[in-house]
Amino acid sequence: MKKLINKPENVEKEMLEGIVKAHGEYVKKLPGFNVLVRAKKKENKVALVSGGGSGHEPAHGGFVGEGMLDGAVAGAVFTSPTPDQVFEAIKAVDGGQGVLLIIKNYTGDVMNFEMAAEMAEMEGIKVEKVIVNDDVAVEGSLYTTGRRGVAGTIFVHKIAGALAEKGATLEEVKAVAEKVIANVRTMGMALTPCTVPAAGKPGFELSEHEMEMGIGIHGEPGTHREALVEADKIVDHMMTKILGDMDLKAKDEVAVMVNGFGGTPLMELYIVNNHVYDVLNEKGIKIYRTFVGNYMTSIEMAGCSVTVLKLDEETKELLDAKANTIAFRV
Amino acid sequence: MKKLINKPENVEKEMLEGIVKAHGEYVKKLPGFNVLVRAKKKENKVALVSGGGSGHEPAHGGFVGEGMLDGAVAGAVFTSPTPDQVFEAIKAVDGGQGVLLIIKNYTGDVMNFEMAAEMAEMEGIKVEKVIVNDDVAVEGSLYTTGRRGVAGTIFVHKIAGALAEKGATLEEVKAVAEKVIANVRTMGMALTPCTVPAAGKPGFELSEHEMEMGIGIHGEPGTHREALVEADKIVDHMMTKILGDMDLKAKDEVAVMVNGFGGTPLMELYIVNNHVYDVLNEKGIKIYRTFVGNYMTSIEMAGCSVTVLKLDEETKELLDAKANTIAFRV
Amino acid sequence: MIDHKKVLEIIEKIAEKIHENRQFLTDLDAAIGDGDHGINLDRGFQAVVEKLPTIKDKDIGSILKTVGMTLVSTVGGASGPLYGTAFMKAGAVMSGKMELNGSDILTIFEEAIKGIQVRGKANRGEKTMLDAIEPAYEALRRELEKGSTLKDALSQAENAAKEGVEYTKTIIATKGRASYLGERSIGHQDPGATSSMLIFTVLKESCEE
Amino acid sequence: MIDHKKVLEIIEKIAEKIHENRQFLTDLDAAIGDGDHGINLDRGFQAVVEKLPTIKDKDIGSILKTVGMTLVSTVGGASGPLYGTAFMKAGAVMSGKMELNGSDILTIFEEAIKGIQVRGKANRGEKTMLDAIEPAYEALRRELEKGSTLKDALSQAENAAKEGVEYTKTIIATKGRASYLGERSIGHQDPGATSSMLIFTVLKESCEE
Ligand SMILES: Nc1ncnc2c1ncn2[C@@H]1O[C@H](COP(=O)(O)OP(=O)(O)O)[C@@H](O)[C@H]1O
Ligand SMILES: Nc1ncnc2c1ncn2[C@@H]1O[C@H](COP(=O)(O)OP(=O)(O)O)[C@@H](O)[C@H]1O
Ligand SMILES: [Mg+2]
Ligand SMILES: [Mg+2]
Ligand SMILES: [Mg+2]
Ligand SMILES: [Mg+2]
Repeated sequence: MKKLINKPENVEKEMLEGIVKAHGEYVKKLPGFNVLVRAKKKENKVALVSGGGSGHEPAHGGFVGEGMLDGAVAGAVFTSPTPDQVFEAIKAVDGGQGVLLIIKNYTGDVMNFEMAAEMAEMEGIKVEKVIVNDDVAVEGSLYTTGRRGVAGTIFVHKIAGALAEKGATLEEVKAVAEKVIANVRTMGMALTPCTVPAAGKPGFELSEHEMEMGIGIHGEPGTHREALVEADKIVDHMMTKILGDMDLKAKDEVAVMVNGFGGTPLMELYIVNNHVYDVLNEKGIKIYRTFVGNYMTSIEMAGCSVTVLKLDEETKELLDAKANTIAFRV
Repeated sequence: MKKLINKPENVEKEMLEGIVKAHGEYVKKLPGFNVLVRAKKKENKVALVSGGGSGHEPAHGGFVGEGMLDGAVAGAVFTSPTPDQVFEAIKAVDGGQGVLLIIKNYTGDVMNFEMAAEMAEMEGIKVEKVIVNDDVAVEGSLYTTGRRGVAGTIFVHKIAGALAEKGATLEEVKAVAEKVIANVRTMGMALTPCTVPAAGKPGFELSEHEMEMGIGIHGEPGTHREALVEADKIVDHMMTKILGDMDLKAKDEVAVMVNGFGGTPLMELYIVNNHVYDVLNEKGIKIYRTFVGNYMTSIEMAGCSVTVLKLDEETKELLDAKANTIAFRV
Repeated sequence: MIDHKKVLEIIEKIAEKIHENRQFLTDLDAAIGDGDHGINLDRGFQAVVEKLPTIKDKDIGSILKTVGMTLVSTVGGASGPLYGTAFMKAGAVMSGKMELNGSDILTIFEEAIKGIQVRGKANRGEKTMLDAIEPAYEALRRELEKGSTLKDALSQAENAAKEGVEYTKTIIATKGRASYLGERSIGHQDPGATSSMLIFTVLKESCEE
Repeated sequence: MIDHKKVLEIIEKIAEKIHENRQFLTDLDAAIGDGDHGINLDRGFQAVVEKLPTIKDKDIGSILKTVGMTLVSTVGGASGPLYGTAFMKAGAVMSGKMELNGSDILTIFEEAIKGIQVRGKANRGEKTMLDAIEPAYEALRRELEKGSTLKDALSQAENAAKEGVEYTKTIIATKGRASYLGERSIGHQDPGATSSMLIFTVLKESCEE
């Protein structure tokens, strides 16, 4: 394990402090908790809380700020935060209009956030939750846990965050978040594994000529392993999976996110985007906005995901609304 | 070599096209040249051109836009662009007020940009140049090539770009660029090498327990190799080198950039920043602004550099001025 | 008979056992999950051990509740709320007790299992900790009803837990993180079932002495 | 006597030689530079080869200038402007010539060296291409002045270039990218000196036939 860290058990704390020391104008840390909230609390609006394990930076602290989240909870690396941490975040950000929890669909995240919601409700705070499950690699089914929540979550933060900022009610904000969830799909792949600091070794091993398809964002193995092929073929495969699960026609408008997992350089992400654009363009689908970068990472994993969000007039306007956070600005 | 690419000889072209397809509202490509210029040319201001080899993304195309560069020239990976490419950029961006070339101090960059300047002058375009040499790892001397230009270059783009945007003259813009160059220092280190696509194998090898100190941004070996130690000790070493070459006293104000080389996750960069802050804080030096992220990369190299820029009232104001580019927004 | 001192001792031994198996559980989780189960549980049980001195004179219900709350607030992930809820629910029905008989032990496991099911919405056969805990509980009840000694009953329970762990190798995960692997999860034993089995091993060992 | 057809042939052979040594030059550059020297020069000389048909009937001055301009606009890096300038300067003084005698060849190298020095501001002993080119030129002049055949003179020039390359192993780089390595550059031969040496090898081989 080669990392720029001190003790593995301190990475979360030192990282959060490093964020606050760099961006004190955006976020502050709740003393004693691994929770980042806006530097200046905005009262009288629906508050948004998201989070999950650490290791996904800039998610989720990087999305706290005007037009996006009000609070982000950071668990240990790849481990859902505990209910008391989430509860603390809820209490800190509630501005009297209720709190929306944006949860990625993992058993741990769902259970911990739900327990926190129960605690908050006992204190009289209005809490709603949405569960993001955009990962088309995993076949959803009534009998399983269902799909994972991955990079599409950021579009939920952005769009629900924009509506909340405008003063909408908790029900309205939840409804638009659900709309985004219904219309967003993601597929990911990895060239290398990643190493959880406390574990000290990679989560899986890949030979020089293999890639892992259908990967999530926790360094876990994907749905299957394939021979590494050229970028355009990989994109074709991912787009087939994504579009096969969406109902898109010519002239429909979409937002695209080409998301790096942390170890893949922008050079490669743009090469991926070059072909993502062509695939959509050839089908007559209109790309309204594109985001390329490291948004929802798996520590230093090399690889990427592609997210497509089908837009309508409402979500277009909310996507364009001002967002001013550490890692996402529109 | 595990990369998300198609043919190695096409990476530069496909990448630039991928950038334009993602961010057409910011940049366009000059047809037939690997040059990105602002989507909307701003006339009647001093124009700024920078560039270098590819592989440093988001540098330099990511810094083209309001308040920063007017054009960025992209050579082959880690290879200075040729004079004709630079010349084309100069012609495209010149708005009648002259063009400032911001060159990183490498023999190749200096020679190619100089030849382009000669070509431009023959066409009657006013051209000035500044050479950035912020890398304290290399001892400067009259008898050698001198120090390299590395991540500090971005502060030159930002501050000179802000002044140019305000309508200053070529001489004034050059003067403030020189002021930044005189006051900025950087030191870098690497945990892993990187692989130039056309070469197909890493530039050097490092064992699991070694790091390369005094690294540049072209995958070349650094000044020396050391046993890997914890992040705080590495930061101590880098800050000693940087501050040893600057004349900083308590109450002085600085800007800080913790720059990732492409393969290092934000988690680690923030852990680095956590200690950079403490080192400066302990000396009573005031941190005016901090930037943490991948700004001047070496493809997928793991490692980072720390840059410190001493500020005065003028440079503070220009650092705060609006910049709206793909990869740098203030 | 198990008194509250013994309960404290057992909890300490569980913490030790988890600590010893930290890497093993983590490796199992790396194969079909995200490689943190041992790390998570170890962090939690170490926190529990630190809390023990503050509750050493308390009743067993309070002890179990404190263990549960500590796990909930330190483990995280899927196993934190599940093990935490299990201990908390068990604690709720043992309120005031300073010692446990066989029937108390059965009640404890009934409540724990119910808690896990309500929180995690899984059933036996989905490749989770329930595939070790439920058969172990059934063996325990069967043996105690037959009149076996607690020692023998716990030994049978441990065996059943071990068989449950073996069984998890043969099935596809449909709950938890391993479910994303589909077919690929076959052939691997479930880390949570394994940690549950280890708890039964500690119970057996503690009653042998 | 070398006519313009021979010049074209030599240029083609240089391109071949560089192509064959692409990896070797790149590896040398990886050790003390950024690992692209072979890639850069190969890209440039392949572009030159593509241009050759368009200038096959031109005078030697035009041929050399075209080679130089093509190198400048395709190689990049440090070696592009340097080799490019060298060919362009040489072309400038051979304008109109359809064949070269010994003294022309000396003039070519004098101009080339001057061009490299003005552009790169380096002197002999700084671990650059000049450490191969200058001694090779001096050997060539010495031999031609002595009355040796062109063939023998080029053979001596190649030897001197080889010695120059060996010499670069013993010194610290103070120009170019290798200068950043300081002491660490000792023990490695300079890639640019090596590519220059290869050009002299081609010259020698072409005049042997
Ligand atoms: N819904 C569920 N019900 C019961 N047990 C579950 C459920 N989901 C997961 N588990 C158990 O949790 C274990 C994983 O725990 P852990 O690795 O700590 O959490 P995470 O999956 O969040 O990383 C699995 O091996 C499984 O036994
Ligand atoms: N100032 C200079 N004068 C002469 N030759 C130089 C100078 N700087 C560099 N070189 C030569 O250029 C070679 C490196 O070329 P190349 O690798 O193509 O360029 P870069 O260093 O830009 O990657 C060096 O080995 C050296 O011989
Ligand atoms: Mg986990
Ligand atoms: Mg180069
Ligand atoms: Mg796990
Ligand atoms: Mg080179």
